[in-house]
Amino acid sequence: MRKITYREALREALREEMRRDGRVFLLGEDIAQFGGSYKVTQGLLDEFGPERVRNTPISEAAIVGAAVGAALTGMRPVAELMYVDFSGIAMDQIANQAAKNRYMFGGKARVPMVLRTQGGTGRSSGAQHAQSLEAWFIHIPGLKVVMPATPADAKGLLKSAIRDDNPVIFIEHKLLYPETGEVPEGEVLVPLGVADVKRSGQDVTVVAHSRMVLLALRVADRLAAEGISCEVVDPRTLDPLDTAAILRSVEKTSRLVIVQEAVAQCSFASEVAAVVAEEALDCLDAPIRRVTALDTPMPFAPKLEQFVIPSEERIVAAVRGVCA
Amino acid sequence: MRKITYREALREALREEMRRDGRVFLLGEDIAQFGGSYKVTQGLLDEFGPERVRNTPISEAAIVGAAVGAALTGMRPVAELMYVDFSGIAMDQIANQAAKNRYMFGGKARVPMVLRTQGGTGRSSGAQHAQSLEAWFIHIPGLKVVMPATPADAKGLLKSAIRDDNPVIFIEHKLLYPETGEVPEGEVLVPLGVADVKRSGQDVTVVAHSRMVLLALRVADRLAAEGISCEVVDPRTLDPLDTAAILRSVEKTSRLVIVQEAVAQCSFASEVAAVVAEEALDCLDAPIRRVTALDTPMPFAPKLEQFVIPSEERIVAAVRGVCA
Amino acid sequence: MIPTTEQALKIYRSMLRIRAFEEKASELFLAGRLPGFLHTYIGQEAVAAGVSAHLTKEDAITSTHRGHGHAVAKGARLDLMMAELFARKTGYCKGKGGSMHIADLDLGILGANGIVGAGIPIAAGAALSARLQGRRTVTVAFFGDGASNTGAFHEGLNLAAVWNLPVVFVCENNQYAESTPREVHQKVKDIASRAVAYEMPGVVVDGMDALAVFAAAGEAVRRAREGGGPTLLEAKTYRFMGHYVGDPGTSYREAAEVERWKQRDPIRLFRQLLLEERRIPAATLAAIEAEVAREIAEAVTFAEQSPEPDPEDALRDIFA
Amino acid sequence: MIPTTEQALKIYRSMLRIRAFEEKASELFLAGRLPGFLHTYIGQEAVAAGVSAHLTKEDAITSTHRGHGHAVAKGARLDLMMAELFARKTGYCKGKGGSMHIADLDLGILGANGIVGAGIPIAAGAALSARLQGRRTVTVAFFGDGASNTGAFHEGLNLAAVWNLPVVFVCENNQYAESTPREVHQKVKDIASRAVAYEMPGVVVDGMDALAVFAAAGEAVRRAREGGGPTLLEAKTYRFMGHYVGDPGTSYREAAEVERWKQRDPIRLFRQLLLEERRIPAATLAAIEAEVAREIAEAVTFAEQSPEPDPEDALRDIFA
Ligand SMILES: Cc1ncc(C[n+]2csc(CCOP(=O)(O)OP(=O)(O)O)c2C)c(N)n1
Ligand SMILES: Cc1ncc(C[n+]2csc(CCOP(=O)(O)OP(=O)(O)O)c2C)c(N)n1
Ligand SMILES: [Mg+2]
Ligand SMILES: [Mg+2]
Repeated sequence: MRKITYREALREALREEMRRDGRVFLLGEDIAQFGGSYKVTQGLLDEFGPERVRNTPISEAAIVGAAVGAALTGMRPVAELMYVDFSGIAMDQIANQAAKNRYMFGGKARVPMVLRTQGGTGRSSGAQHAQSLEAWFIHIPGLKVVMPATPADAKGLLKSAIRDDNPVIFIEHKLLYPETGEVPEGEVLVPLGVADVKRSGQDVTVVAHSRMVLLALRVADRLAAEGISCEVVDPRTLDPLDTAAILRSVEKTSRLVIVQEAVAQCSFASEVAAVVAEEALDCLDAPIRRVTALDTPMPFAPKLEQFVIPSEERIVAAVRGVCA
Repeated sequence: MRKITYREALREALREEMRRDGRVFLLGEDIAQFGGSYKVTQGLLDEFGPERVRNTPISEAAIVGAAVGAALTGMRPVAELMYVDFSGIAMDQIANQAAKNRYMFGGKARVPMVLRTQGGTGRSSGAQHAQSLEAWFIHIPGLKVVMPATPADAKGLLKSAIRDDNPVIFIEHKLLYPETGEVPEGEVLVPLGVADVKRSGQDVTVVAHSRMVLLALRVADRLAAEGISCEVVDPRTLDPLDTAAILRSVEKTSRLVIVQEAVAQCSFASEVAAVVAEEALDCLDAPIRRVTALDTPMPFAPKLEQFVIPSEERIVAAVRGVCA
Repeated sequence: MIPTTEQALKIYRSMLRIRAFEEKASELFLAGRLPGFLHTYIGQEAVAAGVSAHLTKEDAITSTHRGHGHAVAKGARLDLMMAELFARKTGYCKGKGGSMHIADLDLGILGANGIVGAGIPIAAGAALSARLQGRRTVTVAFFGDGASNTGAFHEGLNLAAVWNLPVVFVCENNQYAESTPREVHQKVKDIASRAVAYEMPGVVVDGMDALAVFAAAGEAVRRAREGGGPTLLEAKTYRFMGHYVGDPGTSYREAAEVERWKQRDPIRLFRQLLLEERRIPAATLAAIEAEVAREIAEAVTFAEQSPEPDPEDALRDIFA
Repeated sequence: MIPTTEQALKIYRSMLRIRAFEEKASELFLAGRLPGFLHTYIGQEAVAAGVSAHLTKEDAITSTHRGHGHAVAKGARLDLMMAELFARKTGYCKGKGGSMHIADLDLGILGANGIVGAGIPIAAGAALSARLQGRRTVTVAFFGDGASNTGAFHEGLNLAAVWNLPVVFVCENNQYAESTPREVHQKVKDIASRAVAYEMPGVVVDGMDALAVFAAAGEAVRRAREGGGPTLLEAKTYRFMGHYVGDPGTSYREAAEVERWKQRDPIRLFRQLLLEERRIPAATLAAIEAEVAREIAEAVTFAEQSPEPDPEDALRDIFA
């Protein structure tokens, strides 16, 4: 199968959905002729024109608010927030409006919008441009949260997100854009809410998402040589979470390591740990381990950044630890 | 000892700290002559005048931003956000500025500010006025998060928060304001980061904070009659968390129920469960149980609201469940 | 622009329906029969009624915490509104929303809103939506003087301006944001002057005069509908009651000031005008008044007789 | 207001230090020697230099992602700045901040900021702080044209206005927000006209002319210092380079436009003025130029020879 980049896969999903459905349009900062900070939307202005590929002022609250208003009235906006770190500015529109309108209005509204953004470390972007804030969104009922790790998932999940009738927060990873992978042409839908076992194994379940899947897979390779067989489960959609898939894996392996780029406290890793401690405690042969960013704002220096985020070494140590 | 309300205790803390330290001042919506939506600041304008008790426009981002600027330059602002639900508007200033300035600036800045706000259900305030959003703040390194359950803690923790050299998010509960309790006069400081065993017991640890402490204590009373002895641990400060106190209790009781008014996903309860599943899994004789709000926006109808938030019955059932 | 007799009577009825709804709701609230809290629109009726006289069912509005008047004027059913205040299953939001979240998507009522200012960018989005769909509809965002200090106001108006959207921003300047007088929360004399920041027409109108509101709103709605872009329309008005039912509204307002504004009760003024200048027979007005009174009574009966939601209903309507 | 010779030379030196620092940083970045990303101030030097000529060490500033120029003009040390860009332990932020977070609290530099607009309310708070402490200091908030569309701008200016705070809001209108031309992101011709919304003086100045900036800023700073409240000062300027180092800045700007602005290089213009109108000997300027060149070279050497932070340093400086 052809290989394309994560960036191209995302662009292909946008293009296909915009061709398929005239209600889909894009808005965000510098997404038109500039193609977006990470060039995902490059070329779409040419094909779809300025009414459907809209550059906005630097007004994150209005970007999301306008998407809410458009979604409530028959359109299917895909808004881009340049960095997930800027969601603090738009958080009211995300959490109090997009997420809650349907419920507050007694089920009579639909808010079919996607908020595309990107997060994560690896480019020395500093404390305000390298966060992993998925926990904020997962914590709010009414939002779906998607974080693809591979080009194929990027395409298939973005298409599903655009077709979903609810607000979906779609978080890409800044280091994944140039990564390549096999992606089917045309209609490939990856359903929301379904985890993917990226590698199956017997001894330990490693739950990882976004770029951490790549690290987890490399660690699994390394540890296979030592005779430790890792099962790497990528939830892909963090909310609604495919807890059944995680529990199934833990029931098989009896050991759980959760890897994420976000800090630990009140995070997705905490949630997975809690679910397993509630639902499958008896299956566990070892304490659960979370491998997360250390509890600091993200430092600028590459050396410090690398120290703070999970490394293959820290994952290896955690897996060995629970398998000891 | 004299009994005063939670509201009076908070006001007393503000008054004492403002008398003690001329750098302490208040800003927020309708906090001056109106005394604040929940009347905590009533009377302070008369004593301290309009320069130190400042009514603001409806500009939550500017309220917090101004507090950051004042804190960076030698003052000790106490800003009020009328409802924690409005923090979405100010989240950039809270999470990207207040929390990170010191770190980003290499440790050379201090941001001694308190953000007082209130949350929680019980008054049919609806989805945008009854949230429990502590997890958002706990997730951000650089913030301290305090949620007092009793008048004495309210006074002692608010005084400590004001004296702390870091940004402290201080979340009161709208139903606790009229609750009374014994509060020492004058200088009582409750240190940040220290949990309080509100009732000691043998069979099960119940971790609860804010208003849920009251429910947990009532449940403990009820279950004592059945021969189940609950230890109620109130962390009081949710970040930094006194994990040692929780682990100590779980080591004693071997059972853990966590009660909170917030929804479950990526919440404080998830965090406590994760810490225990990492650090004390071997001590556990039963699965961990979280008793939280159901996974919905908060409904308006009193009957629905009561159904969604933890009830004494649900706590009783969870405790019985882990003790069975 | 001058209303036809039909329009004038519609405005009158609309104002009466608002006033009567609010008075009944306040009475019920004070009697402890409604949960949550209520912000009444009493005193401001001419604004919602005068503006909405130009809107069709297909046009949209966004509203506020003080939203009953906007919904009523846009054609909302009083029984479904009342049932919502009673937290009944038959209410507009099935009892899940309450006073601050009344919406009727079929009537273009995109929701009251508990967050001050939040409706403003949403209105811009709805206006964009209409244009992208080739509909000639207009969106109106109602909000208060206090809301004009929010970031959402600035971002929303700027976006609407650069995209030349068919939206009318109606600022109901009732002189206070909760307890805070306007001169404490903003320096500008006329909020309409803020339109300069967006190169948008800014218009001030007497919000106690339904005719004046009708005329100014007509112009703004026409401009929007014809592709002329957004307008900021400031209506000078006053809330006769406290910020919420239960707030006497006296600790921060002088009794004389309240009295002065009450002298210009928009309903009394308009009634007088209908009788004296438009020569509408008193009996015609009395008939409308009686109809409205009956509608309110029926709404209350409907609400009272409606079932409460079942607890499990709380778990529905989160996702489509 | 006209600068004394001493002031004029200070402004000249300040502009040179900024330009030289940025050119060296760009070169190092393109050579792959600096991590992260950089936004250079080249072309806008007259603004920071002209404004800061009125500020004492006790006055404060808030800055932006494009913050090197503001810091340099406020007196920051180039060696500590360069070491920070190199992510060294000796840098202003111990390598934890980087280009976008340079701060020197002792010099009143309250921080560059990665969030567009966020410094504006912080500046209002610092100005309030000074007043509450009885200090006669002024705070300057620097920000771009793009930032003037953020909610933080509106809320911050309104707050400063109602509290009559000693702050000067300096909008550096360099005609683009990233790739987006001004007419796409706002309709208003002069951003200074937005001051109307706050009843604050709004002033437009030629940002390529250091003398003009000096004069206008002098007035605004004086007003703030004397209790006359805030000013919105818009400087029309241009960034000669791309949005960040690596962006050629050509996909969204015409070469002719860039060229036209470069004709008005603020440093060349000011140098000419110093030589021709102020009759400063060329040798004096050459001496300054040599000093600046030496300072830059030393800064690079300092940075290069400085140690990297230890990994565990990442865990420090979170809480006081
Ligand atoms: C963002 C936000 N901040 C604060 C509040 C609390 N609050 C509710 S209404 C109100 C005053 C609103 O004033 P205005 O916009 O003038 O409307 P009015 O109540 O006068 O109709 C305030 C402060 C809120 N609901 N949302
Ligand atoms: C809140 C926010 N939104 C978006 C960005 C991304 N961004 C960084 S600089 C920039 C353009 C800023 O334009 P302007 O304010 O005119 O400053 P200039 O870069 O021209 O100096 C953008 C969109 C950001 N850093 N913060
Ligand atoms: Mg008002
Ligand atoms: Mg610019």
